[in-house]
Amino acid sequence: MLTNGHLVWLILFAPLLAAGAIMLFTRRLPRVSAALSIGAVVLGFALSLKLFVAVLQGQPVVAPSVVWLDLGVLQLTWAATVDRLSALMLLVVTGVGATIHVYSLGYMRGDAGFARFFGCLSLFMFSMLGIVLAANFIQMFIFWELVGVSSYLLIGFWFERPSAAEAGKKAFNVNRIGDFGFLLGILLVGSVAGTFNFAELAAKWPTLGLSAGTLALAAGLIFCGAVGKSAQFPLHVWLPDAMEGPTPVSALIHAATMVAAGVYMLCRVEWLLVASPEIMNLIAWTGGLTALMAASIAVTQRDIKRILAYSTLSQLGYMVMAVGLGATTEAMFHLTTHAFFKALLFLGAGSVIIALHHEQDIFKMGGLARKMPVTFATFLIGTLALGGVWPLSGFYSKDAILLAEMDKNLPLLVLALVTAGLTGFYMARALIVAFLGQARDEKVAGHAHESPLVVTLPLVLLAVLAVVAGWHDEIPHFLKPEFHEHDHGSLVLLGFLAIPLTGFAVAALLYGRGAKDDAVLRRLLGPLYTLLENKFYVDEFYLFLVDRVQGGLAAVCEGVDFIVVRGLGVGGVSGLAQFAGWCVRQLQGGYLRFYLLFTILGIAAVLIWVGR
Amino acid sequence: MHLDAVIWEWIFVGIRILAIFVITFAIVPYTVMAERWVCAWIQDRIGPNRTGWFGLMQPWADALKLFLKEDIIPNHVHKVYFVLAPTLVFLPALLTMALMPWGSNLGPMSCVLADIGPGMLVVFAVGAFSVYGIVLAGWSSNSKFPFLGGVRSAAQLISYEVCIGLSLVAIFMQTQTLNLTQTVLYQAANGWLVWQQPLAAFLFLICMFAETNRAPFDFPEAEQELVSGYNIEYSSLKFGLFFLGEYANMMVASMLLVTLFFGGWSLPFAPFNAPALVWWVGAAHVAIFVAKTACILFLFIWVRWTVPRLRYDQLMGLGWKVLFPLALLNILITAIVLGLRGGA
Amino acid sequence: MMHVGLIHYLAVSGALFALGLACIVLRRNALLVFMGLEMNLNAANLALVAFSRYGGHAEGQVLATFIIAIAAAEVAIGLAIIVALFRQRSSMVTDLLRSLKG
Amino acid sequence: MEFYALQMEIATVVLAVIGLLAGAFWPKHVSLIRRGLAEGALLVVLASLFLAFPQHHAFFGDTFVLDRFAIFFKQILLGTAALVLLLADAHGPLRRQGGAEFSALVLLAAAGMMLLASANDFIFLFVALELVTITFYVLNSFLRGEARALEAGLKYLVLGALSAGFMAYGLAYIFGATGSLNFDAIHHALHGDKLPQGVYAFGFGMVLLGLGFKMAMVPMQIWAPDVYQGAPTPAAAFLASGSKIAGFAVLLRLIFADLLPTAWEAQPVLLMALAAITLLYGAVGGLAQTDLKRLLGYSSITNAGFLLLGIAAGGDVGHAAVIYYLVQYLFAVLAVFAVLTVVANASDTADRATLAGLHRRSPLLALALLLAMLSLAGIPPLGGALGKFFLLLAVLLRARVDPAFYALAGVAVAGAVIALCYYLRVLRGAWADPAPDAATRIVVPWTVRVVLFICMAGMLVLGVWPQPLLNWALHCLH
Amino acid sequence: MTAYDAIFWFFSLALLLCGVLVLISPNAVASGLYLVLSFFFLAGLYVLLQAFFLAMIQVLVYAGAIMVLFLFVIMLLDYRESRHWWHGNLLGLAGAPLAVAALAAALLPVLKRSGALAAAPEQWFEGTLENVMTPVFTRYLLPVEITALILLAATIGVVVLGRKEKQP
Repeated sequence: MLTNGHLVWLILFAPLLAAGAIMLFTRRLPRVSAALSIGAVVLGFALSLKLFVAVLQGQPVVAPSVVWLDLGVLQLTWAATVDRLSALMLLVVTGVGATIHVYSLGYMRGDAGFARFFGCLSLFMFSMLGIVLAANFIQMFIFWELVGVSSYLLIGFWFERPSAAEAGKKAFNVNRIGDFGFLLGILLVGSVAGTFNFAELAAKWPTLGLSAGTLALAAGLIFCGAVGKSAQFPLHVWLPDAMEGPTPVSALIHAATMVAAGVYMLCRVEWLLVASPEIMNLIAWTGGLTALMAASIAVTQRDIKRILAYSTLSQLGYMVMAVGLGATTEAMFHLTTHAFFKALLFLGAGSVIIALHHEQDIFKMGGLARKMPVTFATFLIGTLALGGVWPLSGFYSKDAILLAEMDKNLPLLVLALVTAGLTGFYMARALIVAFLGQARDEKVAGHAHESPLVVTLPLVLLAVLAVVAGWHDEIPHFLKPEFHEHDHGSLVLLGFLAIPLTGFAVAALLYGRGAKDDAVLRRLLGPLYTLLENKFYVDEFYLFLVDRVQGGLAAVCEGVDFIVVRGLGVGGVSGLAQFAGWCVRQLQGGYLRFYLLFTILGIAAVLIWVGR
Repeated sequence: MHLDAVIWEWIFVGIRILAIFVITFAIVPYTVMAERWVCAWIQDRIGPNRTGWFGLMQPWADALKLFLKEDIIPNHVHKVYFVLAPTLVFLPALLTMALMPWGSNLGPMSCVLADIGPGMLVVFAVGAFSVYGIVLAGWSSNSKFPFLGGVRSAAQLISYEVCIGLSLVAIFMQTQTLNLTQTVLYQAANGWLVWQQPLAAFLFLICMFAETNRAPFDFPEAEQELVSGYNIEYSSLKFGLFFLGEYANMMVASMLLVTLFFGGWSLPFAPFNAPALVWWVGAAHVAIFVAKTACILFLFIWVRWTVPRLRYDQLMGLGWKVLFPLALLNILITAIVLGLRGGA
Repeated sequence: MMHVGLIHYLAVSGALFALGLACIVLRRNALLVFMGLEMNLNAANLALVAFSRYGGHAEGQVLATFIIAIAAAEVAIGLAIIVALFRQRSSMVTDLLRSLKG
Repeated sequence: MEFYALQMEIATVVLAVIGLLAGAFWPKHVSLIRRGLAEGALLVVLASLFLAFPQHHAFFGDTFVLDRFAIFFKQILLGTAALVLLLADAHGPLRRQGGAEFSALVLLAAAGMMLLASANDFIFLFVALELVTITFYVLNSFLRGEARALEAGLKYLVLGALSAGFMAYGLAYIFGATGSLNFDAIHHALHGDKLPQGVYAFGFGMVLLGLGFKMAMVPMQIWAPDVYQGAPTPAAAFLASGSKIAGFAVLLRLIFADLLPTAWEAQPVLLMALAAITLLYGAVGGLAQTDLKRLLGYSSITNAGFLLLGIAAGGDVGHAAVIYYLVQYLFAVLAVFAVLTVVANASDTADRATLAGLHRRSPLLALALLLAMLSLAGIPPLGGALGKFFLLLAVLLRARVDPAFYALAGVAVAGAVIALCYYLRVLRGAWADPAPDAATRIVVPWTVRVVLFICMAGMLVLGVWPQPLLNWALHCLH
Repeated sequence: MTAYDAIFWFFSLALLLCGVLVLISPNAVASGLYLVLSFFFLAGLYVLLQAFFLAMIQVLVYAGAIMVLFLFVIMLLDYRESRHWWHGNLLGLAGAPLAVAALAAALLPVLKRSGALAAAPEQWFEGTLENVMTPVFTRYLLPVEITALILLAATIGVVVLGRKEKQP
């Protein structure tokens, strides 16, 4: 008899089995592969629903566990956490995942790597579900890395394109930086507390009596992981580039699930963060800054997917900010609604992109509303939800966060409000420019027509969710039964509603008359526009740091300068490592006698130490 | 120890050393003489018979002639090594002779100059040095034929050294000693080893031919190919030393063969099968030893004038593909036999 | 002057070892490098024998015996490699062996 | 007769001799002989799993011990040798040169390593170690027609002989300090009050360095890149796997026999410093490498540094981690060398360009390379990640007592990050770079397929289900 | 100073002198011969240490076999260094003293302490054939067998390496 506990494992391993079957047996059979993959995720969704209901009814769900590692001093159990947090997350991941799987059927039709795509997708689902269900840090880290690998595979899916391969690599490398901080944090926590288990740690952590420094270090390192995965400043650079992947991938990984994993993880280890107020503050400000910066960059973007990508960054910043303020429930709430409407937006964009034969510049679109009514309608819903317009879900979740800020941190509130205004503006801009008015480029947008049912059906489903998900604050109540809305009167809420609407209005004003390009905005913002268009030059700054200074100067100055410039001048760890590598290679110059001398001196050094 | 005892000890040692030198210097020329006579006899002609009584003074005349010749050191040679080489050929043979059990004892005096414990090892250690002389001679002469001779000699000596060692291992296993005197005593008590270890004796004999660079293994000199090999550039006294060295080595080889396989100074019946108790038996032992050595020497000479020289690859093939496995086989057989006998 | 004892032998052994090291660093000729290595092994042997003598245990000399045998094998291979190299490069200067580096 | 304790070694040597004789009598069937030997070796390993070994006895006058630890490593090492033989069969230059000697030598080296795992006496240890070393002199320079192989052989020989000289010299001082060369006797002497600790530590330091040569530990690391680059690929593979494993097995054995100088156990400053330097040296040295085999040389140094972490940290977790790491490292590194054996078949050089477009030319090879590199880089769920995790865990556990170990952990993570860069660069070459026009599909011989499948399975299984091996390792320790 | 001491000093100084000559001789053959000579003196030291067996083996193996091999190779290749070893040999001239100094720094403190390790004279070991070889063939039988394997491996190696490359 399968209990709910067994079902947990079934949810997790069904996608893995599907992925394995596809990789090993059905690579040449695209339909069978897709069926396997979709079957697995739909099954997962159904079971998740069952679990959700069980959790809602207060039934304890205990997944069978096995001792995975036993080192004597330390025991690691392979177990699953099924609580309200993970039950909700399961539902989001499998639900959004299922719609996107179906959508991919249409989007990827005819692609040479159709089967491979579904294989990778299933692998990703497996890894993501692993993160959600992880019961200890090690388990989480393993799936954390697996998610990285599978997203690397998906971003670089069209590896024939150099930019795609490059983007995949960038995502991977940037994530590694965050992950190593994460790993260090995990090891630190584990070694200090003697266990990696979340439940045990949560109980034990406050009682260990650690110094403030250790607490801050642990929390900070763990936060590093979230910074990488949830693309917070300064490791945010990979996410926009990751849009090189197929659009369903962007929707699934870079909007709904994977990037949210960082936020989910932070919520999971709330007890750890709360122990260090300094780090909480840092988290809040990191999130706030990311939100504002990304939103302002999005204002000037022309590529529809990039606009959505920066929007995602911005919303992730919101969630992280909420976590930093201790409002994890609100963060999860926003995560859930965001998953729905952002996936919806991405899929809508995908629908447009198919219709326009892979044209992504919004200033070449226009007038699509009439030709693609379903897509337009759903996109509109998504836009309004993202903007936070009542009574759509975004309004409730965003307001929950804003209200929490109002209680705790006014400067951040201002920041968040500005962001909200910008959000309204850029979304309206995209919507108006892409869908309304006349076709700006007849060649591109003239012959567009509505996508098939397999594409639009998911859109409609997600649109429904985007509308209803926030009603009655069901989700936060589910997460935390004692949750109650901060009551600040309807005037405040009206104010919050006014801000995005202002954004909408400004956009309508600027672009409503069928602007051919962005000249108006460019004139209006002046040099700021250039700055934003170039994403604050962060990428260039990194490039500059790594390439120009190092490469250029090193070419000029050999010898002593070499040490100064590479070793000290730039001061980067990378420079130091490169320099050390250069030194080592000078040692390994091939001269046998020098090898001998080196060895002898080394031995003598050791012996002098030993024989002291 | 009393002073006079020490002095007497030293005097005995002095006498023995002198005896060795005298005997070597006396016998070696007559070995040459013997070689010429046997050669003549085999070739059915008359050997040297003019100088002195039956030509017996011939070697001395030859020696005198050699000493009086002009000593030429060519310009292109490496001088130090060129001069060093002949000495290095001659000295090891002389040193080895000091270890030979010429007889049991003459009164209170042992007939062995240096009765060192593991004497056999010393013989080998010292004997290994004769190669240096030849190699150096070949190299320092700095010209083609000597060089080839030197290289051949080195290869040959190294190759056959292995077989000698292996063939003797069986002997050691049986006699349980490395001491030459003890080996002879063992044979005196248990019969000659040549009957018990015929294969070892055979191998040892062949290897000795190679080690002494004698025909059919005289490649380092190989008159027809290398003119005269490593000693081409030598003349006068230095050539004489090579000459002397070759025959001295031959003598040492013969003595070793006698000592190890043919019962040394013993004869298989009383009173010659035990160390001498009276002086005349001691003297007889010496005589027996010398006689046996002479027989083996005759064998050496006889072979030289009857068996043709091998080809060089045949020499190496013989050494590594025939003698080497045979030696190993011999050890195996000996081990099995000794093991069956219940651990000798 | 004190009587010769263990420490003297050890000092000689150390000096021989140092000479071996000096030889392998000083000389470019591969053969000389090998000779230096032989000196090292012999220095070790001397120390072993001296410790064995003065400590009263046989193991030192046993190990020395093995080391001598092993040294022979080592030299044989080393010389074979040198000969093979010489066939290709007509040189046994170790400083010229620099195709592997960096 | 005590020889029944030696059954695996005897079987190995017999196989070697059979190979040698068969190669002499049937020179036309060298390939068959090689595969036969490999299968024979695998059979011996399989048989040994079911054989009852007389355990925990000291044999041959206490010079030889046979315990779980020894048997385990014997099986691992012989298995490695078998896989290396399979690789050798697919290696172009070796095939062209012909002769069955390579196989015989590999088996002889394996016999030496297996003996090392049982050493309980320094004389025995030295002689067995030299068997391995001397065999490797030949293996590394085996391709006598290639100047690079000869150069590698010569460098390995000279540095190896130097380390042997130091080791012998160190043994003299151990002998002088304790009056014995037997582990048990030294152990007793160490805990007596008369022992001159300084002299003993001096000797032991030299022995450690001598073993360090096998492991590629600083300051004995300098040969590794050159030799890995120049040696025939299967020889380098054996060097990277077998030789290193044997070196660490011996070091563990010395630790289990409680022979570390007493001062080192309380304050393993030396071991910590060596571990840190070794780790960083390999990591930074590999950064700018373009030749893959050379890169693996540096990788080998880095991994030696990681393994030394476990040695320095000590404790059950540390030692078990070392054992685990060795086994998983074996799979990863053999997989890489297997790939290189096939890819660089023609030239025996492995510039990064030779890998370009590998995923098009042979998906199997590319996949194996991917898994191996990810494992070496320490990315879950492969064995390498867990190995690094265990080692770091051991270090951190020790750090609770001795805070200096926190710094060591930091260095280890830094080293891992740096090394990661070059592992991933290799992958980019294989997966992202376009294949050269002239490139054709690579045919992977079945021997290499076998090796690859074993290695991939090993990496995955160890990464997902490490407990059996860990249990076994912990079991070995007690 | 007893005669024993005098002989010791003679042998050891001669040994070291020969060692120095090995490394400074311009000619490889000369180096080799000095090495042979130094091995003789080393054997002399063994005799002083009552290690008769080892002294014999030393001469037999080192002087009789190993060094002959060296000379043989030197001659076979007829190789002469193109210039004197000290020309342009900065690495060697700087490195060798450095190496020696480093070793001395490591060794001297230990040397001082190890002089006291000598046992009472009545316990000193006499290295006769029986005393040395009995443990070799009883307790250390296995290493003997391994040494045989070493020699086998070396033989294979030399045969392989020495074989001429087949002309394709």
